Amino acid sequence: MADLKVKIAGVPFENPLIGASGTVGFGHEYAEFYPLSTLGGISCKGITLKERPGNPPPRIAETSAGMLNSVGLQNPGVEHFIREDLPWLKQQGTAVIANIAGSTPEDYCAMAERLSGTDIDMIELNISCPNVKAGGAQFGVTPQGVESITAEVRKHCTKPLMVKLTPNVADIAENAAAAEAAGADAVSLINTLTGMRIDIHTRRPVLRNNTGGMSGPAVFPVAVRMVWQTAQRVKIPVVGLGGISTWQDAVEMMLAGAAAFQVGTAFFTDPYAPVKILKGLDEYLNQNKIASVTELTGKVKPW
Amino acid sequence: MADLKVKIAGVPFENPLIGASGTVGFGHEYAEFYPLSTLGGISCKGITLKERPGNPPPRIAETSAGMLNSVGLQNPGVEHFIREDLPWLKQQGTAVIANIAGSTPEDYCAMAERLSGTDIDMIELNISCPNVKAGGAQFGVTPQGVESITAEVRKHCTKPLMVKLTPNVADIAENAAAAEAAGADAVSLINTLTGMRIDIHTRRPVLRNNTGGMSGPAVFPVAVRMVWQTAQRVKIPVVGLGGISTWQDAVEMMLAGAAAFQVGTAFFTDPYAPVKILKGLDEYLNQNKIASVTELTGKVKPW
Amino acid sequence: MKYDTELCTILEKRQLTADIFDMTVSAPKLAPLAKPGQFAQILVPGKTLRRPISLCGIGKDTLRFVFQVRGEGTKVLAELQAGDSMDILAPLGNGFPVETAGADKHAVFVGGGIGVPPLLGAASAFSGEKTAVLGFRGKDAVILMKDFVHAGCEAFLTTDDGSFGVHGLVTDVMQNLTFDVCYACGPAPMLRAVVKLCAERNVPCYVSMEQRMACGIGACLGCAVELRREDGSSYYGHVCKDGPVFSADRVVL
Amino acid sequence: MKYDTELCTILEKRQLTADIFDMTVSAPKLAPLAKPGQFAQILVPGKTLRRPISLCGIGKDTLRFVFQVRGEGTKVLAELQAGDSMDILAPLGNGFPVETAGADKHAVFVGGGIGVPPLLGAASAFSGEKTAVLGFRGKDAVILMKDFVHAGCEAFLTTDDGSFGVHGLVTDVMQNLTFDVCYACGPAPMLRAVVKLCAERNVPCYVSMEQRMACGIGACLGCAVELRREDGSSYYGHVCKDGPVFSADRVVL
Ligand SMILES: Cc1cc2nc3c(=O)[nH]c(=O)nc-3n(C[C@H](O)[C@H](O)[C@H](O)COP(=O)(O)OP(=O)(O)OC[C@H]3O[C@@H](n4cnc5c(N)ncnc54)[C@H](O)[C@@H]3O)c2cc1C
Ligand SMILES: Cc1cc2nc3c(=O)[nH]c(=O)nc-3n(C[C@H](O)[C@H](O)[C@H](O)COP(=O)(O)OP(=O)(O)OC[C@H]3O[C@@H](n4cnc5c(N)ncnc54)[C@H](O)[C@@H]3O)c2cc1C
Ligand SMILES: Cc1cc2nc3c(=O)[nH]c(=O)nc-3n(C[C@H](O)[C@H](O)[C@H](O)COP(=O)(O)O)c2cc1C
Ligand SMILES: Cc1cc2nc3c(=O)[nH]c(=O)nc-3n(C[C@H](O)[C@H](O)[C@H](O)COP(=O)(O)O)c2cc1C
Ligand code: FES
Ligand code: FES
Repeated sequence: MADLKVKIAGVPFENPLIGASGTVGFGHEYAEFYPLSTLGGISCKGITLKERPGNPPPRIAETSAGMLNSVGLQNPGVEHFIREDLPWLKQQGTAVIANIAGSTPEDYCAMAERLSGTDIDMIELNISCPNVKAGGAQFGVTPQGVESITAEVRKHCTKPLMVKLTPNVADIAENAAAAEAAGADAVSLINTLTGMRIDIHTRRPVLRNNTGGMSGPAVFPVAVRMVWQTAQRVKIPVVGLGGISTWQDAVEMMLAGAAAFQVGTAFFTDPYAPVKILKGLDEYLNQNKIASVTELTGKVKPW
Repeated sequence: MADLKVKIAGVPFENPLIGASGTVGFGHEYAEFYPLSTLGGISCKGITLKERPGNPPPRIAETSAGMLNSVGLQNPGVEHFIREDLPWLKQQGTAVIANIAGSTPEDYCAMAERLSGTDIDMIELNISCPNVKAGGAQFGVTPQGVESITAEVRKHCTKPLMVKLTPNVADIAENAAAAEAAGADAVSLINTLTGMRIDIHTRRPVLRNNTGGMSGPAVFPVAVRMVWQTAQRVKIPVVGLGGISTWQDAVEMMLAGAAAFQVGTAFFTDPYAPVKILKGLDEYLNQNKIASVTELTGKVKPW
Repeated sequence: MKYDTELCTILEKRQLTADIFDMTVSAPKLAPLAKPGQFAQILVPGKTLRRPISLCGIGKDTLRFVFQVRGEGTKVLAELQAGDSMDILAPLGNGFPVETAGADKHAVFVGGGIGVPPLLGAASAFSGEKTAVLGFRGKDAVILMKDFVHAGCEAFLTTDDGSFGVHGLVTDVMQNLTFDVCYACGPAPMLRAVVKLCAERNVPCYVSMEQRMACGIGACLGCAVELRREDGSSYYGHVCKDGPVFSADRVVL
Repeated sequence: MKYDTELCTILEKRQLTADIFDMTVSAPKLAPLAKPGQFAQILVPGKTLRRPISLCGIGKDTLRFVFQVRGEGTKVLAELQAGDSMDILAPLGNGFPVETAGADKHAVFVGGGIGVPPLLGAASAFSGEKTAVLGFRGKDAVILMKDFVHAGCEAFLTTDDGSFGVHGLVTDVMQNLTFDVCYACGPAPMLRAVVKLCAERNVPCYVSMEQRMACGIGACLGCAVELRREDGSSYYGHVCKDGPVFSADRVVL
């Protein structure tokens, strides 16, 4: 057995696999399959200050080797989360990350402050949600935007702070550097690539929101590239995600520079994907006589 | 038989299917399968002022529902093209588009001027090639960059001018608007999304160039979204491409706002893909009693 | 465990119409957990998203699915043969509350087209008097009629074009029936008409809904459906977890 | 027409080693166009890129492929059975110039591992005296030896571990042979050693190269290979169009 433990921004994870925000809810549903302690961590569904109804359906569309979603941050609000979900989650033996989203900097700050008073392990600043009109990705596109929101939230946040970045930009590494400069403890990338599908019979966009966020294996090469560019640019840990569905993908992502990785869409295709990924990762490490998974991070040898 | 003819920037195309630059060379190889007049047009491999050797191999990698390439504009130079390829191409009964790339604005202008003196039908300004160090996408990232190179080239170009845009930006519609303002007659999008793959055994990037351009079905939803956004923003025709591999994809792309479309990677999967796409498109139009393919353009009904 | 995945061997495959297939799979792990009206998420090789298909029949250690080829995914599933296996996530959602209406009651099962299969399991499980009203496009689209008779139902059939059974809509038949509870599944216009008829008579009605899904278990919030609270305000519930069967007075059709 | 696509039915499938498969397909349209040393681009269902596989044998209306499972694509191909069909683009590239060396000449065919199959067609077509030197990892990896004998070759076998034939490298055997021309295919280190030996003897040598491909016909410029001009300068040619067989003095190994 290789050592799968990693530490991100001071937070210990039993293994580098984290359930990606929005794909594993608050953990209850996947706990039917295996103990949540199977996962190194879980990033909860994006929460907002107040309850949000989300976007009208349809919210899901399939694409070649991927999917689109336009859930639009449906969630019961931060207080409900702290009251109803967090206590249970904290007993599951997995690191718990709160993914927070807001329409204004004040929202973000209020949530960060409120969550700093709980026993949450980490806060993931979601400034990259493409499915909401106000806020969301608007803070995450320019380095200035990333820097200012991160700096604001940092003042109110005593928990380790990870900033989640959008891939719908020209230079994601620059945005990561801006987050780092403003005090982020880690960055996670990528959120979804904005996409669209149209029903050729009704001539309507398949999603009621017209566009949605693309995830799944299709986006994996883009995510690897962005993680590679970002890991060369910043000193804080990079958590890599986007399209990971096999253990080989996980190894590739870590070699590109990820200190840990998140798995999202793969849960839908196969709820046991995380178990298979961790098993494959462990075997790979053993076969290659690598004692600790941390030795993979950034070990790609570019030409 | 529905009417498949389209006109882009005054240039008549027998049908809206154009072979995408870099995927059909200068037409010779695919002319073995069917007459090139099967295609509405052909966008030739990107040419530069002087011969270019291209990047070292490997230049190709597979991805889920897509591929990466890092060919790096290997080509024999504009004079060779005009002497050896253009005369033959012009006899094939298809519209011929020269895709030009340069390291400096002067290169672009010199080529535009030189080609304006030939019987080429259209010039496609490639300011979006991700696989070359100098030039290429550097001109195509910011609206200012797009506007200034387009305006420069416009002065030297008496042929219809189409500007090909990169998707590796935050707002492609803004770049399209910049091209329009600077005098472009049309825009084509998308070029490839930058991606990366790593061999987990050698720990080397699969491509010798480390990163490459992603194309194929995986990128289709991103292309549809960008074409939709762009078509709402500009008045000049939008030529849509990126991942089209079936007639349904072609219809979807046109509904999103494309006046014509290009097919690239699909040639590799199936050299007869263009024939099948045109047949399906024709049948769809007949079944829906649509007299002309031009009636599809932009007919999506957003929610 | 409420649900799980299982690699299920196809025991029997039959083709019912030009585009509807009937498959029974071995599911010793999942079948004992299942109730009528629940559904499965079936993995299609090469596809990112599983396909939701209702449980049409539940055996001791088998599950039965009846599905129509509607797109790429169901096309691939239809090509599978007896002996092949399918990766199935089941049972999901809440079934028809056939136990709440007692054996002294008369239930009507109203299905339209490919909405018919999920009702069969419910009809089989119901212990009171039962009538089935099944509507189809035409003669060639008729499925499962004998199965409903076999399940103890008096069965009425309607077709849009009159090529078989009653020429007309399911509600034309329902007009002439008396019943205490209604279970319905089918296209939205049919459901709306059925719900209206039941509301007029003040008879409880349960409908099974469809929505595009990702997880199928309530984690992704993808399969939103507009639900009504008692106070008349509405919110987005989820077909996979809160449904697929809803009390008609709670769902916005 | 130089090449085309054809939907080819698999006539025969055999497994040669743990991971090497031997398939003969019906190809009435493509086989008549084919020459030894050329290759095919085989469509793998669900994959964007076709897989390049050499023509190992060319019949009147059949083609034979011998391939190793190396990744996802070849794994899918290996699962196909006799009766299934494959979409094949062929014949591609230039073959071994076996006709240029006349019937009075002695040719040696040197193959390593999965580099052996393309040489078989060339050996069969060569009309002069012929010797095959085939190198493998070990006994369990040996393939096609009888086929080379059947093609009229004197056949020598080497294994890296000595478990079969000569313990050593193909060049150990070549040392003791005299020949007028050499055709080689195999891993880069083997090719380099073979080319060096031939160069020392001033014997013409032809090698078959591999590179990742997209189009397979010379359109995409993906399969670059560094080639040497007469003046010693180098440039990128393309394996699919200029090769896969190159004169050893022209290719940078
Ligand atoms: C709870 C539930 C039970 C169902 N039971 C049955 C059944 O017993 N028999 C049957 O024939 N059909 C049933 N359906 C409909 C069935 O899921 C779709 O016909 C099927 O998903 C279409 O997949 P496709 O790949 O053929 O179509 P595509 O159009 O290629 O699918 C693209 C995407 O859209 C989704 N999708 C398309 N149509 C529907 C739809 N109507 N509902 C939900 N998702 C859809 C697909 O799942 C996939 O993710 C049920 C749907 C739900 C939600
Ligand atoms: C001209 C030519 C002839 C060949 N003849 C044979 C043969 O007769 N028998 C045989 O077993 N193999 C042959 N190969 C090698 C064969 O093409 C690869 O083993 C195969 O493509 C691997 O595909 P995969 O899906 O299993 O591997 P993956 O690693 O999953 O493939 C990923 C991508 O890389 C490409 N790739 C991987 N390895 C190679 C390689 N060595 N050469 C070219 N592309 C590669 C694949 O085609 C695919 O595009 C030949 C290669 C070439 C270029
Ligand atoms: C249905 C769905 C809902 C999502 N919701 C959120 C969210 O609330 N917050 C967030 O930061 N990311 C959200 N994401 C993005 C994922 O966390 C992840 O960044 C993305 O899906 C790429 O990873 P994957 O390809 O492994 O799914 C969501 C993704 C999906 C598919
Ligand atoms: C091998 C290859 C070479 C390419 N070379 C060029 C090029 O020279 N000039 C250019 O503008 N685009 C080039 N492209 C991009 C394509 O023209 C097209 O924009 C992209 O592949 C997306 O379309 P597709 O998914 O249909 O292939 C190339 C693409 C590929 C795959
Ligand atoms: S499909 Fe995920 S919540 Fe219903
Ligand atoms: S594979 Fe396209 S040029 Fe060789």
